[in-house]
Amino acid sequence: MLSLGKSLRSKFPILKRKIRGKRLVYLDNAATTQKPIEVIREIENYYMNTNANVHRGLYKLAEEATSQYESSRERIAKWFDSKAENLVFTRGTTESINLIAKSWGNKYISAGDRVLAPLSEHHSNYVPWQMICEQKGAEFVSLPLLENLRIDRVILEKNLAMGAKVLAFSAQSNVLGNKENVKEICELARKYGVTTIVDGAQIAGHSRFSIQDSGCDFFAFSGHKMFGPMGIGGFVASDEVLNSMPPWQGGGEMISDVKRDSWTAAQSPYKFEAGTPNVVGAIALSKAVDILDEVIESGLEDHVLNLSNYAYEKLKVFESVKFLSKEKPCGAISFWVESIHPHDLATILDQDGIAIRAGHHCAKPLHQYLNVQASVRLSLHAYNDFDDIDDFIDSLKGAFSFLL
Amino acid sequence: MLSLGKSLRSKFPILKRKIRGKRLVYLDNAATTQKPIEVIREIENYYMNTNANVHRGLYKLAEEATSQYESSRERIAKWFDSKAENLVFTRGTTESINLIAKSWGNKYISAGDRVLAPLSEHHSNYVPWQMICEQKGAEFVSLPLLENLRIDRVILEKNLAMGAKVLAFSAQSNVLGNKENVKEICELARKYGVTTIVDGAQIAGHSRFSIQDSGCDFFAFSGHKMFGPMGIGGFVASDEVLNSMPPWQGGGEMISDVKRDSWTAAQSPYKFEAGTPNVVGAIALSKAVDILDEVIESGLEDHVLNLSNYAYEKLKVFESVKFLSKEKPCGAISFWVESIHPHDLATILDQDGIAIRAGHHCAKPLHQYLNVQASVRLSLHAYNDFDDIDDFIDSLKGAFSFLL
Amino acid sequence: MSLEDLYRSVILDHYRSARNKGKIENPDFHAVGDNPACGDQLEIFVSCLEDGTVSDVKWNGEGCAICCATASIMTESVKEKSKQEVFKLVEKVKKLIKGELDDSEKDDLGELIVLEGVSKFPVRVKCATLPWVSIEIAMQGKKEASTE
Amino acid sequence: MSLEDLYRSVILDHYRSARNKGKIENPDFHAVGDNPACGDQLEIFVSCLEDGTVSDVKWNGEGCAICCATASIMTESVKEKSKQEVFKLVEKVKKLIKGELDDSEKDDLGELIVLEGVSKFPVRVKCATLPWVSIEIAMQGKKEASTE
Ligand SMILES: Cc1ncc(COP(=O)(O)O)c(C=O)c1O
Ligand SMILES: Cc1ncc(COP(=O)(O)O)c(C=O)c1O
Repeated sequence: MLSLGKSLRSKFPILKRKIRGKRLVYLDNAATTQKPIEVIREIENYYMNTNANVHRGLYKLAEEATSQYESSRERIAKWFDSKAENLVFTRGTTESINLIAKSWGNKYISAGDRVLAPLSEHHSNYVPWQMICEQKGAEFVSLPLLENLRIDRVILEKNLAMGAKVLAFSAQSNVLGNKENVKEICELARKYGVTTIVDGAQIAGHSRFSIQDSGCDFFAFSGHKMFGPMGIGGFVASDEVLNSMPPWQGGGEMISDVKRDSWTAAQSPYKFEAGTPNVVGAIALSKAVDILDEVIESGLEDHVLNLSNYAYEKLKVFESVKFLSKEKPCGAISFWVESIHPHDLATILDQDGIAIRAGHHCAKPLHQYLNVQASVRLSLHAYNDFDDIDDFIDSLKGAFSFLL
Repeated sequence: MLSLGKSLRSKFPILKRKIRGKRLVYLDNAATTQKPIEVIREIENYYMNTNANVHRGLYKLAEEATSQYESSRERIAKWFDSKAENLVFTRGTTESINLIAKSWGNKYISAGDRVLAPLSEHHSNYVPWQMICEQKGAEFVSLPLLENLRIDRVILEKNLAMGAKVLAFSAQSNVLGNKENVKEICELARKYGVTTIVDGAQIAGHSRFSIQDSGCDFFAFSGHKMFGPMGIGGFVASDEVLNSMPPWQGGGEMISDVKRDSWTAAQSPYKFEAGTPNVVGAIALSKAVDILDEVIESGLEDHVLNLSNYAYEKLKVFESVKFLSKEKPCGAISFWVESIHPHDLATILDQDGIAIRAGHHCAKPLHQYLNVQASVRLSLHAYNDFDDIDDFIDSLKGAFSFLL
Repeated sequence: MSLEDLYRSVILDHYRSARNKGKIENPDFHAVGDNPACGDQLEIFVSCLEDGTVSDVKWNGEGCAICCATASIMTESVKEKSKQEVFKLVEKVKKLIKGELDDSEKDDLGELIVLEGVSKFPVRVKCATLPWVSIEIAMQGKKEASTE
Repeated sequence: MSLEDLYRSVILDHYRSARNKGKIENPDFHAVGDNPACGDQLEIFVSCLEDGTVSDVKWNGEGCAICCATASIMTESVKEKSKQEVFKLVEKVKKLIKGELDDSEKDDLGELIVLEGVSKFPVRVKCATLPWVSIEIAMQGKKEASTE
């Protein structure tokens, strides 16, 4: 068991950093998480001792690199309650969803088909579907939300019943912080034979997620939001689904044979991994998953909930603060302030070393729907503590007295 | 000025490693290069001090990450004699060529069009073109080679004159080591209005390459073959070409606006960089380019030539050794041995700590053309020295006496 | 220049009581400027005399303090200038905001000199540049500007 | 087991003088096995008696010493076995090569035990597995095998 909050900070070297003389208060965890020293050391260690290209090398380094790469695949797949063969490595959630839309989607989506996604989705789970629909002459249906900004099950079921090929939605919103009941939604979709793509970018960094239990067809994630390095992530799907999909990118590694005039694909997951993969990325992500798992075991969800409630209570006091979420937000708290632009707020808070995000958080349709041009978001993780919220609130007060 | 060979090894920590008690002799540089300590420290430093998501953050860390990311783009672009706006970051050469084939190719290649590539190309500059041709009903023409295994200019010109959309070729072969005269070939292609894609995976790690001087339309490269980290690379093209290309992947970063029912793309190069990029990869690659440039300045090309000649002379002595190259090979030396399978050779050499590659080196059509199932390849870089060749030859002798 | 200085001095004043905010019916030039990174959007309206001198200019839109204040300051500074003078000024101020202007060129800037403070905040440079890019684009006869 | 031991012992012997190399005209079973990672390719031909017992088996192809020697050893070990016995043996030897076989199960392996040495060379496991996968696939009536 680890103790979370303040005492975890020593594991994350960047949190020692001073910003203009003040301590760094990092509250932008939905954008990317900071990295534990073990993950940094794993990367260093790989380049100092093991570095080689994988799969085709017969010497010691290549053998070690390959076996570490493949056992990382196994470790990460297992963490999602899946198998190594079902995990395809990509750069991250965005590339995963593009791969799915362009390989699976290109094969199975036809003119007149309907693709569903709630309007609250991150651009990465929205634009790829708009693109494939344009290309195929299919209809992209952006689902409206309930008052509480959750998926409207009645409208969803109506749309599923009308016939649809795909339902793409995120397990946890990067703006509102709320989780959807993935299992129930996938069950509903399955009832109507609709394929489900779960954007797991946020949930993968905060909760254990069982792909089997969820019943989804595809699950996509990003390593950099899970204590892992940049440039690695992936998606998981069943043997049946993967085998039914054509390769996407062509090149080394993904082939079984190339002749002058033809080529044949390798088996899954390799047929989707063209070119030299980010081997060290996968290995370091596997280490990150070990630590993340321990952090979750040590009570990450409760910790984030407590901090969220604390921050919410403190923020609520300001009359000018308007929350985007209609529920008590958890994990990610987005708000705007009457007559202060979020960018000005972010710049002023930064003077005190406080890192929050201002903008549309890659969810413009949601912001338009809520008639908010941009918002401020703080998002929490294991190393945050009440002192971070206190410092944030103090700085906010300063900004208000200055700008209002 | 650096001194190359043995004395450079202290910069590359992995070269201190012992393999089964023997010193590591790394001769697989065409697959991936080892990393100088400065590059490893750059990665560590990023995660310990700067880590943030880029572009949309207004706080200090994000500002630093963004500015380092963008100045790395500028540094790397400049090294190729181009501009920051013309450099698109990808995972590497393979992803770059796929992006080009699927964005530019999808727009400009039509049924009946012809796409040319020498049969000696790496699968990554071969299969993506086979794929787009299949998809479009275009003709993929794999060009035969001269006796000396170079591009046959007469056949090339005949094919260009017959009409073609694309000529894809590599500036330097990963099997034969020989360089093509990119400038002359691009000039010829331009004469017939044919778009040129240069696979720069090998040349980028060994020589200064001026994109402007070469006159090519696209140039693709991989960071991990240039002392840089895994998971980063890119391609360069002119404003005109980039602006004419539709985006490929959709998601965060690549949009200028997203509405419920539509989206619009950002400007180049961002419109091709969907999702969180490998920021640290770009930053560390920029550092790698600094070092690579110094190494080239210090005589890398001559150094590799000298070592290649030395190795060639020593190998020539064995009657059973047959070279793939019909010229004196430089940089990469591929051969096969009568009645010994390359895999057995690689396994035996590995016992002495010698890392060479055995297989088809992702160039099956070339191997088929030469009627060789698989070959052994040693490929050289700055930290190699005559002692590496001597140890390799000694080990080879041992293997021969054992296996023959 | 500290942040307080930057916001306090002229910017907060222009932000709170913006000059020339509004629209012009039948303007000679009109453009919409976009800063996609943050969602700032700005409309610029310009009327000219027969000889091309700017007679009136208005701006409209929502944005951060820096963007709005700069728009307000900008509109004050271009009135009664010829098209060429506006283009020259825009080039100069863009450099100023990026911190690229030589001291020798700063003499005739008057109040505009406060915009130099923005160069210390690289991520906000686009916010201060947007009004200038927008009027430039407008007076070139184009319709859409972007600072991305 | 050192490399010398691995190659020397049985493997080098079988590699140099391969048993059962060649083809069978009109075989009852036939398959081509592929190890795309290294280009090894192997043809397997099987003839059976009326009761299904393997009466003759031949292999053909090019490959590394480990692959060819294993093919040679394999063909010797399956003769006069029933289909079910072959399948059982294949499962067992695949485990052996991967180093996953319990000591208690190793008793009746005879000469095949030398293949255990391959487990010390993980990158070569596929080479030794290919002949076994290929005969399995052949006798299941399929045509193509792969160890990738
Ligand atoms: C000539 C050539 N082209 C393309 C590639 C593919 O590069 P990557 O695997 O980094 O995408 C390589 C290296 O493997 C190469 O040597
Ligand atoms: C919900 C959600 N989906 C998708 C993404 C995209 O992830 P990435 O940028 O790592 O591809 C993010 C993060 O930016 C996210 O929060």
